[in-house]
Amino acid sequence: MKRDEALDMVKESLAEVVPDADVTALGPDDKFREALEIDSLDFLSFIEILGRRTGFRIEDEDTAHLTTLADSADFLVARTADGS
Amino acid sequence: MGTGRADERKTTYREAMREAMREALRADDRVFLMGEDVGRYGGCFGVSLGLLEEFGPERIRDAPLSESAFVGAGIGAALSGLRPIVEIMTVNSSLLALDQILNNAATLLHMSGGQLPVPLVIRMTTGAGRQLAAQHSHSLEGWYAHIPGIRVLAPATIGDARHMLAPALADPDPVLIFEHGSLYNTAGELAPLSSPVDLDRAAVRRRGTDISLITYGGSLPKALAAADELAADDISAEVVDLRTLRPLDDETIDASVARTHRAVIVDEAWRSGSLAAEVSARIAERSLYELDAPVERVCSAEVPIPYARLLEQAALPRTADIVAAAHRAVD
Amino acid sequence: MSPARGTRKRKASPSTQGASTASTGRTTATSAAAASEREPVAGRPRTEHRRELLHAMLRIRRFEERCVELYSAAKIRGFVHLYIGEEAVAVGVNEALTSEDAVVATYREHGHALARGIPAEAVMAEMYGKTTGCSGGRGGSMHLFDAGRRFYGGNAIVAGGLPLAAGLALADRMRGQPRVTCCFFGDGAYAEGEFHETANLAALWNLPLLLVCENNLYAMGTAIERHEAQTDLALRAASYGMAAWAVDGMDVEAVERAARRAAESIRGGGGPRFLEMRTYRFRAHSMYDPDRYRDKTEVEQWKAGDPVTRLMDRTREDGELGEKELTGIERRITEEIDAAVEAAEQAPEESVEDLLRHVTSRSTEVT
Amino acid sequence: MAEFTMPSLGADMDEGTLQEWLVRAGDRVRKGDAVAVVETAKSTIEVECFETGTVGKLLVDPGTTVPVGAALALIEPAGEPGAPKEREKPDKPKKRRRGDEARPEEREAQERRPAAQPAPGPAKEPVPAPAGVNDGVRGDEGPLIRHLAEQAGVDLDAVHGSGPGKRVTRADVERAAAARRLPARITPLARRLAGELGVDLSGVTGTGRDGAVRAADVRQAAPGPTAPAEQESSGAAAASPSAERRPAGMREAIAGLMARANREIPHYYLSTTVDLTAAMDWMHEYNRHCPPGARLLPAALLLKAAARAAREVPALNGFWTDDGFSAGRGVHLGVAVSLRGGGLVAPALHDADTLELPQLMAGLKDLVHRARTGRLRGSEVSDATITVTNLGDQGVESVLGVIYPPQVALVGFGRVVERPWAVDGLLGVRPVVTATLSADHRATDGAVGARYLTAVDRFLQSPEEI
Repeated sequence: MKRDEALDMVKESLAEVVPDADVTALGPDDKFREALEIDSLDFLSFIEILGRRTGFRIEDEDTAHLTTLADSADFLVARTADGS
Repeated sequence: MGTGRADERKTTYREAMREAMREALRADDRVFLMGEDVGRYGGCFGVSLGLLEEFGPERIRDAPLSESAFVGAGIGAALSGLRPIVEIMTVNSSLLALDQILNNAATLLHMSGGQLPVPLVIRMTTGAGRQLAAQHSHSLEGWYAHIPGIRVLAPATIGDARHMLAPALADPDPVLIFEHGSLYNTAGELAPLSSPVDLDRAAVRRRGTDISLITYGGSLPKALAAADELAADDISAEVVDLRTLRPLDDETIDASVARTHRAVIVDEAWRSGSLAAEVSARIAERSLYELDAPVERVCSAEVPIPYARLLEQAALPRTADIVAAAHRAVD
Repeated sequence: MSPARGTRKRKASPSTQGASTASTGRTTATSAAAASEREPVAGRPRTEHRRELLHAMLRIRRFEERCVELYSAAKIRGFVHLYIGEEAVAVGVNEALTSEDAVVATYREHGHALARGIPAEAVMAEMYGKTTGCSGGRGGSMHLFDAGRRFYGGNAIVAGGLPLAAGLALADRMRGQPRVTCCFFGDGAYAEGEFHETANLAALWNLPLLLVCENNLYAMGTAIERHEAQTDLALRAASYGMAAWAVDGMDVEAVERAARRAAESIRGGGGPRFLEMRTYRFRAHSMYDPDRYRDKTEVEQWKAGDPVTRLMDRTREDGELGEKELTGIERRITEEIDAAVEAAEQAPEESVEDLLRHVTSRSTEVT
Repeated sequence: MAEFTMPSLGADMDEGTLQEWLVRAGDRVRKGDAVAVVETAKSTIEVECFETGTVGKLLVDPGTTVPVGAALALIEPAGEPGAPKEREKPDKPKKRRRGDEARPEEREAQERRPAAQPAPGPAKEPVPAPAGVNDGVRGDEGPLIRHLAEQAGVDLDAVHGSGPGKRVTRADVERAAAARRLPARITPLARRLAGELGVDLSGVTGTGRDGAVRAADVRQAAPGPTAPAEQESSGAAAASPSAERRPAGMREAIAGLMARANREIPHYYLSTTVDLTAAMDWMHEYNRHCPPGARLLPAALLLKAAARAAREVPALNGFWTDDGFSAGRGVHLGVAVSLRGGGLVAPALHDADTLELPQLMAGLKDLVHRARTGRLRGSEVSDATITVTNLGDQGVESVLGVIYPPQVALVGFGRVVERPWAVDGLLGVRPVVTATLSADHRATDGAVGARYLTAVDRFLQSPEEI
């Protein structure tokens, strides 16, 4: 997966979880859980949606890598490189 | 090899396919081509012209008109460690080999509890559009896409014609390649390959935001032409080339529909029970709440394809039909 | 003695031999021309060899008798086609094959699988649909496989295995490997296009293919006279340009000799060979079959030529087998089958989670 | 003829605004069916009816605010004269079932019904009138109007005339015709967006084929700045924040309720820190084996423990009313849900103590989702017997909350944090959470509260059993 694809996927997933949020205003290093008022339930949906879009399973342990747009995209790119 | 790295050069779909086979035959002595008139004649559609001279009659093997026997022989040879490319003249005559494809190639791995993979590639021509009438104009690739255990490819571009064969041969399971007869003469630039073709992924041939035209094979050029016309009407159409009909790349379809919220599926097969029906059902299953208009399908009329030119053209999906369907969805 | 020698001499012109047998009537096994020949097999002590043949045939017979029992007890389901009566064919032909050779069989293939050396335990577990079965429980009675022993099924489409066998032979020919692919099929397959396509292809490409037609006179319930215009199958096979001859399929030693000869000529580059094994199944087509289409006296006549009893009698006459040996053989077989049943009973069921395994090599992907 | 009235959905509610009818006159309804959407000061709620029968007449237009107990519609109970003839045995005694199922609140509400309300007779026959249509004195319409109405299948008797002398105008007919068509043609995406953006579809005009309402129509109708079309790719992103359309009344309602709680309830507070090692280990192991959609969150375990403890200490599970405590029937756990952009609701997770963890988790997701999209059920808003607030997501370690009257206890959980923790004289790092209890001293004393928190702790030590 290319990085901008990954980034789009993260943004789209976030937008699906928090439909009324302005994801475009989010900086690459902003902590989106705080910025978008994402609670743990929302975050679980985000993981679910992201998993569905990318086709691989995100474990509880991986969630530490998913705090900002930038590190989420990096995570996806790394995962696709070694996985499928 | 045929193509040097740097040279982007003019070629045709036919030559690209031949180049792919030549490359495979040179690279791996387990690879051989078998089928009706592949040798002396040079291939019914001229795809294998010249290969006999380079590789000899053992590896460019003319077979009698016994589709079941030579397809079955391909399966046996694959079981025994070779990498056969079996060419069936057309999808129409592949029906005579259906038993071998369905009951042997697709099932042996499972039926043997995983002991017997069948690394076989079967190529055949498909499609209408050349006034060949009812028995030589079928698009039955959707039937094959119904079968678990085989992979079904439909290269629609020169690049895919050139680059899908290698991963198909590397696949441990049977792969069917459907080449639309109208594509062989397509000429264009062959770009150097940046990375191997991923057979699990559809290709987005054109990006758009208003509607997804989802198609494959011989209908791709029509869909791209339709996208051009739609652009003139200020409708931005995305064109998705499925290129692998089984397994279908749900993610790419989902993502496209999520972008555009509308879909037109273009498939030269008959509408009832078609691949278009499958794609349509999946969109309903997976992306219903993304849809802002009913899914449209542009398929062939439900009639044996007639000989007469005007009738044949009227039976097949046309660019204008695609444009009209897109307008229905968007307007 | 003399008819047998006659057979051997006439082997090169199979049509004559085949035609002659076809005209002598087909109601008893012994009427087939290729009668037994009481000579030791070259290089092996005859007594020991005959005991092995007897053991192999009895093993198949007892195994299948147990299958009937287990089927009645609903331990085994699906279609089960019994080979009882035809054991001499699988056992005799197998003697001519090496472990390098390949075998393609039909859905009546318990005998071929056991003769090929697939352990009774693996075959029985397959009948039970257990993970330890030779096809991991996915094939059942009709689809026994063993890649390591080059046993390619277990094909349940009549004649469907023939093209595949031609391909196995083609691969050997292309690579110059002196191996034989042996394909078993029934008289019913003779009516299928796939047989004729394959016979032509094999002869055309000079493939190292041994075509063994188990002519048990019935395509399921249709007698051969009612499905073939010309019932002399060897004669017709010869018309494809390959040596072909008919064999008394109820005489294991005759079968072995014919198969050895055919295999040798195939290995020598002679191209395909065709053997018509004249045989008979003692039981119905499958467990479901009420067997209404056969005359009881016909069945009884053929049973009189039971290949197992015939070999037993012959061995006794020659003083090569006493009751003690026979009891020993029976006991070993019983023990083996008991153990196989026990193991199959104990073996784990395949997990339903694994349903989608082996659809493709890569994964459990559905679509 | 029974009345469907504005329900009381909580101690703090005395009026509500009918936002949308989910039924039309003539529709068959069953007890428990959602029939209308009501907006209260706190949230938007689907309210259910307590009669089985046929909707006779809708008495209140959408957008109207009426006091609790006011009649909103007439429902003809099944079996009453005038109801559709479905009964096979006409000789069966006709019993009015009204009031049987109604809970005390409703019964009271019905009794408080203004006496001036005329008792309407049974509807002549089911009239498929579009929502919001009133009986009106019909003026003298010209032939064009009649023709248009006939073509569009609009019953002029059922159209509210806006012209002089209440005459029905062409625009009225067209509006009525559009209203008739609406439910049939809404694209799935539009329906989804309407839910997300809080758009009432009955007021949206469709521009798609055959008048279908499409996403663009919904966005157009959404309050606040509409999303530019270019941003479609991210689904519904950048639509109007829901806070803007939330009535300022919610803040007032919370203010009133909490002020009353603080004024009237003598709170006492307890807190304890719970070692979550076992619970978190168990949960991670569980999650490893299930699809992402079925995973558990720590909140699910905390809620379950709180509910089980409430069952064990019933003195904290119930209501303080009329100077006395009445125990709740079942443990209906109020779950405090903060709404994006401000505000708070605490709908009930019914019988939370009996739910298996996966069910509870699914129920929680559903409840929170509906709370945030304004689709709570009436019973969920009014039934909670004890409330839990979990501010862990906000990063704080403990919360000392204010009790929701008339409940007598509020349980708080903070963030799960790793802390040095001594076990058997050895120091280790463990995940812990601070559990707090705010309780009503009128109903219980500290010892009861202590028992409660101890029970919570105990349940969390054996997660496989809760």
